Amino acid sequence: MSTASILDIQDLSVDIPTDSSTLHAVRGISLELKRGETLGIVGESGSGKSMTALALMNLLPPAARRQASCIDFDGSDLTHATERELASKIRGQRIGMIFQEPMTSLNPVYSIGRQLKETMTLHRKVSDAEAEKRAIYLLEKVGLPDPASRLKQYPHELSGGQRQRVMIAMALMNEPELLIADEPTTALDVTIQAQILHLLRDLQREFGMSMILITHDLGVVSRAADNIAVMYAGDIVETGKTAEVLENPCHPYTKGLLECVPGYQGHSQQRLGAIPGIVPAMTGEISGCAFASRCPRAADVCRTTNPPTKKLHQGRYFVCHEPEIEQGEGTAEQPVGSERTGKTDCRGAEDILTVDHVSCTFSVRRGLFGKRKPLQALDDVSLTLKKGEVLALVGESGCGKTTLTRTIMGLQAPSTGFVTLNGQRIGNLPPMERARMIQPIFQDPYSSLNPRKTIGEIIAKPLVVHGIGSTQEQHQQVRKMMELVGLPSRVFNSYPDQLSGGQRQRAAIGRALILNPEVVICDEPTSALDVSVQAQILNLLLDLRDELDLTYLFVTHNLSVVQHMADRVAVMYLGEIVECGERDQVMSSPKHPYTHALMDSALSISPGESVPDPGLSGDFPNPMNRPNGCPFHPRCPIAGQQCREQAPGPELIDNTLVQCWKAKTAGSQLKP
Amino acid sequence: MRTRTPVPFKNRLISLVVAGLLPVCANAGKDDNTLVVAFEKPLTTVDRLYSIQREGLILSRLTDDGLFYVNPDSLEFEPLAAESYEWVDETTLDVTVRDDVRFHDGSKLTADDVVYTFEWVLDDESDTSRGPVIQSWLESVEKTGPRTVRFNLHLPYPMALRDMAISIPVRKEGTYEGADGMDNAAEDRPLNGIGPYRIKEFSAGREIVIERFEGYYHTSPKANPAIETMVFRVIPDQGTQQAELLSGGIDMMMGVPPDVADNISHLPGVERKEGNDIRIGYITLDAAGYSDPDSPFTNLKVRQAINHAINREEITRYLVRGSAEVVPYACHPRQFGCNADGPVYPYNPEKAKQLLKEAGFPNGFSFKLWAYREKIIAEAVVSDLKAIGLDVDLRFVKLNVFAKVRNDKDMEAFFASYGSGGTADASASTGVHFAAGSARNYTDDEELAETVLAAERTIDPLERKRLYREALNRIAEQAYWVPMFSYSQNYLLSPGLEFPVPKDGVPRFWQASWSDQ
Amino acid sequence: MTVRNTMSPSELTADESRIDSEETGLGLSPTMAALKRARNHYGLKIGFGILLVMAVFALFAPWLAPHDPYLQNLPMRMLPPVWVEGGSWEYLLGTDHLGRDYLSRIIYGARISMTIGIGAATIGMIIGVTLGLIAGYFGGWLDQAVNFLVTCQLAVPSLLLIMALVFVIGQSITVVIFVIGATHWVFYLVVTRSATLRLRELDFVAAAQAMGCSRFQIAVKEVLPNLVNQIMVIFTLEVAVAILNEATLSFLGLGIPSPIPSWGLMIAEGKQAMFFQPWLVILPGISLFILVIAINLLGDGVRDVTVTNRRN
Amino acid sequence: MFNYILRRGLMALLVALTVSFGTFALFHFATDPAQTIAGEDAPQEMVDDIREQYGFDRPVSVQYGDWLGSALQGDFGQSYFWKQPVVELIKEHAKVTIVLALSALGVTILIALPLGISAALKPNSWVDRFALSTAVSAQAIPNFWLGLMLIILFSVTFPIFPVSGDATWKHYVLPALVLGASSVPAVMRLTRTGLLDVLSSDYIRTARAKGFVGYRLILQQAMRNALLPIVSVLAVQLGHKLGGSVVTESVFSMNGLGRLAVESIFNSDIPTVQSLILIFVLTFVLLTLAADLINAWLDPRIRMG
Repeated sequence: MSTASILDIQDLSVDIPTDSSTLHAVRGISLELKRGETLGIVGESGSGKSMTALALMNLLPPAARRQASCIDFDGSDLTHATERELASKIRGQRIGMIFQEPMTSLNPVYSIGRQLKETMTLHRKVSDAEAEKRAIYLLEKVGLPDPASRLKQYPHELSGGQRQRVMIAMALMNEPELLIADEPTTALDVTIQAQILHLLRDLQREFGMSMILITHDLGVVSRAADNIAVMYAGDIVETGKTAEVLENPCHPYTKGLLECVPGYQGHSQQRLGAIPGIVPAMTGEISGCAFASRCPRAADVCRTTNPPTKKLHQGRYFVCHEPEIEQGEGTAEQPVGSERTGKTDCRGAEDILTVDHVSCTFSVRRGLFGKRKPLQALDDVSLTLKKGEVLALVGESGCGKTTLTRTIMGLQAPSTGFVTLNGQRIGNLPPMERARMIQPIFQDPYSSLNPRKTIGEIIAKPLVVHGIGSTQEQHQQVRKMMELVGLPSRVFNSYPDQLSGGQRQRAAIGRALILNPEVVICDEPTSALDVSVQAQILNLLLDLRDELDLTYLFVTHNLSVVQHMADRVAVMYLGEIVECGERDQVMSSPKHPYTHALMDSALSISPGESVPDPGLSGDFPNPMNRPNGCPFHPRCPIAGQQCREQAPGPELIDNTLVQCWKAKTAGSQLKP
Repeated sequence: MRTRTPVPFKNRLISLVVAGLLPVCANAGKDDNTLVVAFEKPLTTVDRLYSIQREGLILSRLTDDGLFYVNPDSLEFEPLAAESYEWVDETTLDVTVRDDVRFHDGSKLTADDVVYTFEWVLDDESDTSRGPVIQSWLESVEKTGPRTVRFNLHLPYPMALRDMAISIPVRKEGTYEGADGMDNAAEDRPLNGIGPYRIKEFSAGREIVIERFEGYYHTSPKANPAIETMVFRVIPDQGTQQAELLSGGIDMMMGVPPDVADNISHLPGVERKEGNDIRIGYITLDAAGYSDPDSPFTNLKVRQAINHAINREEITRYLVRGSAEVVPYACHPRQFGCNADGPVYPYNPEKAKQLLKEAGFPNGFSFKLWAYREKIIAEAVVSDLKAIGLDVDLRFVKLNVFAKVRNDKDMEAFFASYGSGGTADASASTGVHFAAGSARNYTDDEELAETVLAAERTIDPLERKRLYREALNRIAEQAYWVPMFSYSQNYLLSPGLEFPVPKDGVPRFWQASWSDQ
Repeated sequence: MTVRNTMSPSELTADESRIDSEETGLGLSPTMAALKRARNHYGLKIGFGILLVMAVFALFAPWLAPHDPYLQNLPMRMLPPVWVEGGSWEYLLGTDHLGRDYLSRIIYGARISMTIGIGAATIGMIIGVTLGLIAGYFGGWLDQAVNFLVTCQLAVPSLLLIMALVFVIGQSITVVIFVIGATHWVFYLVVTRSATLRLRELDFVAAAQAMGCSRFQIAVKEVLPNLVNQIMVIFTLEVAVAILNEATLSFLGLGIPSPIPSWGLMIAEGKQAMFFQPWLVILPGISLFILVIAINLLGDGVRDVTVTNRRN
Repeated sequence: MFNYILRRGLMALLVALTVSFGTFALFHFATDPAQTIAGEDAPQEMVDDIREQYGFDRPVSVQYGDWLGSALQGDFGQSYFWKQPVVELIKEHAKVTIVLALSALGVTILIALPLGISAALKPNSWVDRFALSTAVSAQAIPNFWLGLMLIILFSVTFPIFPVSGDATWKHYVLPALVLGASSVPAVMRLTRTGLLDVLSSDYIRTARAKGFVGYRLILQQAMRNALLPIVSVLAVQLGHKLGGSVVTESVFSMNGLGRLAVESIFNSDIPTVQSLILIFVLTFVLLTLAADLINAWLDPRIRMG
């Protein structure tokens, strides 16, 4: 126990009783955090990382039970502190906390100022004016312009990024010694994520705080944490210095996880590694290694005996039996011929889908007393999709991606312009005919399947609607499709609730493909999934494309996925396509300053590198009030007079379509 | 769940009443010589000219005097504000007005006031409630001297004194000036009557307070009433009235259902009185086939069967009770002219069934029986009719719906009652129900209508009696009606309250007094 | 595009059952899971038990009632129940003002209450769910029109409206059922509409659109099945409301026509004598109370076991 | 905001007109107000005369137009049955109903809010169970029956309160209890679930992480949010009480608007019925409007959109 440690947790467990049994959310973990350092806790959903953070300050849900032999915070043991002691001495004062959802974590009915100030006045005898001074100072620190007037604003008037900045300022009001950030950037767009992480890092240094950063994103943790603890099924399976753990993982889970991340191995064309199966239920008695059921190396001993903690050196541990690696058996889904088979050259291929100068305007009423206002979701968008290619559509939330996909599928009539599919206007196509050509896969596998229908019914539904085949034939076809997408046939009569997220997404894919469409619109198909499952689905999608000769429009915000999947990339900003071209061209030498910033913000796993500052000022603007001129100019680091006054038109540079007045010169200006 | 102990409950109730714990708003009582009476229905105006409610009648007998009044003992029509009267011929009536009568404002009653009152009623614009009735017989009224007035009639009308006694209180000349038609502005002014009491407070739907009028003429038969102040509280709910009576909130309940009267009269602190009522209950059958030309009721045998099927004796004995009697003919036995010797139909379900079979309905038929009051009795009737194989659908509705359907001649049969406006004369019952063009007349029997009309326009008592007998016998032979029973009135009083039970069911509170035990 | 990684406890437990099922092969279908939860729900079991008994009484009233509930026996009127002085074993709960057996009338009363409750709730459901689906799914001026109807319905005191309608149309069981039903659809509508609005935005509806389903098909085949649980819960609660409404109406004299035995009507008839023969008021009142409480327990229970993933 | 209020006002007017025309027609075709005006035993001539005099024999549209015309000029006419200006009549009866409704609302708030809040603070505790069973029972007790039982208990067995009437404050105790009890279940449940929802929200977790605890957490952080749905439901409940205390008023024989409405219906007193409908609709719409405005004041999201 080093004297320099600010936090020392020994044997922390969190149990949550449920109707039938008890869920072991956290199972006897031990952690140590040194003063001034950042500890990254990383793990997939349900691994218990957030529970760990909440358990520290006893903010767990009422039903949950916490147990620990010691939670030593700066010399005092929090294990037996009462709620009142914690509230008056620790919470908000010595330990600050930032949560994942900035949209819901601020009280909507009170002003920012009040919420900031009360944090301070609650704990210290300070005047309102002093608290206000501190609040303004901090708001400025976290990069909110015009902080004094912000104090009067309410949370709903701020964007997500701004709210997270307010949350950070709020956590810092009393100069805490420890900051716990629970997925602080998960809900934010990539450019904002980079800004926030950058800010956190700066503030931590400036105030000399210690920090616990909880995340599922290995990229984030690789940049921002000094130490890393990998959690799996309520237990820390591996811990150590960030660089050591990521570069030389010892636990098979850590290894598997890293292989799942697109781009980690550097070879974008390879199939991703994937961890088979899913996290086991953490209920009842658990014996043996929790990872055994998914571990490629698991031996009998793993299933029966709790694995030992092995220490490599001070601060570097992992928990594993380390059975002998059997020859020839890699990760279960380790590809045999790992090269992607048909990287099609689409240049000569025919255009299967064209989007021609499409604009879309909605009218939206805001608030009870508000007037209707127009919202321009799409502004003169043109795109082509060539047969057999994967076109990635990249952009941040609110940029109009979803409107565009709905328009392309004919579910939304454009205000002007038109979409042509196989030479026919989509608006004129009968819905049935359209459905046979183009099908969607949605982001959220929980909402895309009707919870009242069985998987068999769901996949068969398109056949039923189109009256294809007898019931018998339909069943046969569904079973074939289930096999194709890797669903066990026993789930035929199950309901979506009984399936895991990955399985549901497989069912959604099966439903989309059963009509044998030519074009599939994938709308963030993996963003709701854990990284290990994401890898499975991405692999499946690529396999299916080759097998069924599909064309994908792949909407995503995840650049590593783009890198892995796409042939071409289109970048959207505020309802416009600002850049569109070959993947390598766009990703390695972006022409538009926005694309450039996006690429900068993408956090690949590179320990040692710090979080880049994307150099964008401000937040993603509200689509309700689009700026004049180039919509990007308020955030653009190189914007000039012309950009402010006149909207740029599309321009072809090096086979890439760009909408920027400074595209030709941007490259040199943006790379200092 | 206190169902277990109703007897102790009753005891507790009694003991509490006795212990005198109940009085919560004991403004009532003999100490301040006040009488509080419950009204079941709200009175909408205290001006008798604009109201025909029973409550209005009761009140106007206190606040208003007419030229004539109904003698409480003989039920005959005798002079009141009139000193004397004389039939000059069959259509001319001379009335002399007393000279010692004063209005509540102190002014003297003159012949001008009488003329004004009747001319106001005769005026089409005045829209008094009894206007049309009076207009039907009264041609004009003229002042023949400072205290004499002459009434000129269209036709011989034996009921003229009745109408004057019951419906027309005397008003001060000019009372309605400045008021036009329906907006009878008199409502906003204090009622200026000549009765033994005057209105002190009137809040519609809530209560009416009257106090003794000290300027009342001593020669009146109604002179020197004992009670000083009377309060009429509107309490539509019978249960509430009971509770108020028990707790001393009121001193008197009228029209108490017999079951309630039975129960409450067992308690100390309550006295029960029973009295007659001139009201009769009856069932009208659609003999004319108005509702449906093929209605079974057009068949005499069916009507007779119904008459035989209803156990009037039992209904009267167990449900109406008190001094109620089975009524054999279409009038109240106490009414003038109510003598007949036509057929009567004793309770005989077997015969009823037999008659039904003969009429061609061996399996009965179904019909709707309409009613708007005394649901219990209507139910009992339905039950009796079901027993002879008829399928009866009881339509128990409010008066306005009832009237609509009845006036549209859409009823096959209805159970109703008629109070004859307190008039002890067959013209008020038989006459009203079987006159040509009456909405209540479901016979289409022109000869009968003519007989009834003739009786109404004859002054000679013997001739009238003969005509009514003829009509009543015809009704009985044809079984147009099922005459049911006469009513009995139950009164519940606070002990110590002296109150002579009225013979016609209309209380005369000027006769009430607190005994000094 | 957000990812939720921290899970609230309820989500955790929901997730847990899923994971559970995964391991044991296949877990419980939603229906089975609800049934399993129902077995541990006391309120539901009690409510269901009472209701079952009452339903048996209602269904087999002709065999269970000791007397004809309409049989009038004037000389035997107003007998007290057997445990009160003057009561007889012949008439366990005494007789009413026409000498009819009170027990038999109470038993038959269950029939009336249940018929009206179920009938009226069904009519309300048909109106409310249809309008709710239309308003929620199609929106636009249809939604506005429905909204107008709702405002009309809410702004006018419903009991007065029912009374006025029954008053002018005339009293009969059918009229009462229809009028109560026709004035109790707002709850269905509001829930259906908001659920539909929510569901309409879900991806499975978009998926159905994308596969070429018509709007009608989507509303009926995709959206409606998801509302079944909620509608069922409202239905039970509305049955209780309708029963109380009928009783109130009958009490005020505008409900079930005499001589049909309705509990509300019996209370009204007994009210006259309630200080002296209190059982005339208390007995039907308690029957009403027990029936309604049983239905409410059932309704609450059904909601607890079917509507998952919701706090409490 | 002005537009919003205008919109709501127009809606209210439209609703009132629709409903009032419906009633008008219904009464016209099904009842004979003339008989009621004349009385049970009234002779034929009188009834006919009245029918003509009041114009009941004219077509329904003409009669309605007539009424509407004068109503628009602020003249709500003369009650047929009470023979009094309707405005006076309503003024007279409104007092009872307003006092009754407000005190009933007070009863509701006094019972439902504390119960709901303590239940939400300790879910599954005995308080919670007690609150829930109260709600379930209160929901199942017929209103009129509760009134009768209270009369038996508190006016007869233990004569503490008067049986009926509306003269003194004592007269209002039992009716307010009965009327208030009827909305306890709804308000209590809403308070409980609303507060539970708020308490399990992310921003309350934030507040706890900031060091809020105990009553400060509830009062300074959670209450305002939890109040939003409660305000709406209370407005609706008050609206219904103001328009629909029919049962309570008739059980306790109180001279309020509910009784007036019932009597007017029973007597086909169309001017009164119509005016009452107008008042009920306007009251309801005004109350919900007020609730919306209060909520807008409480919640900036509603205020500013």
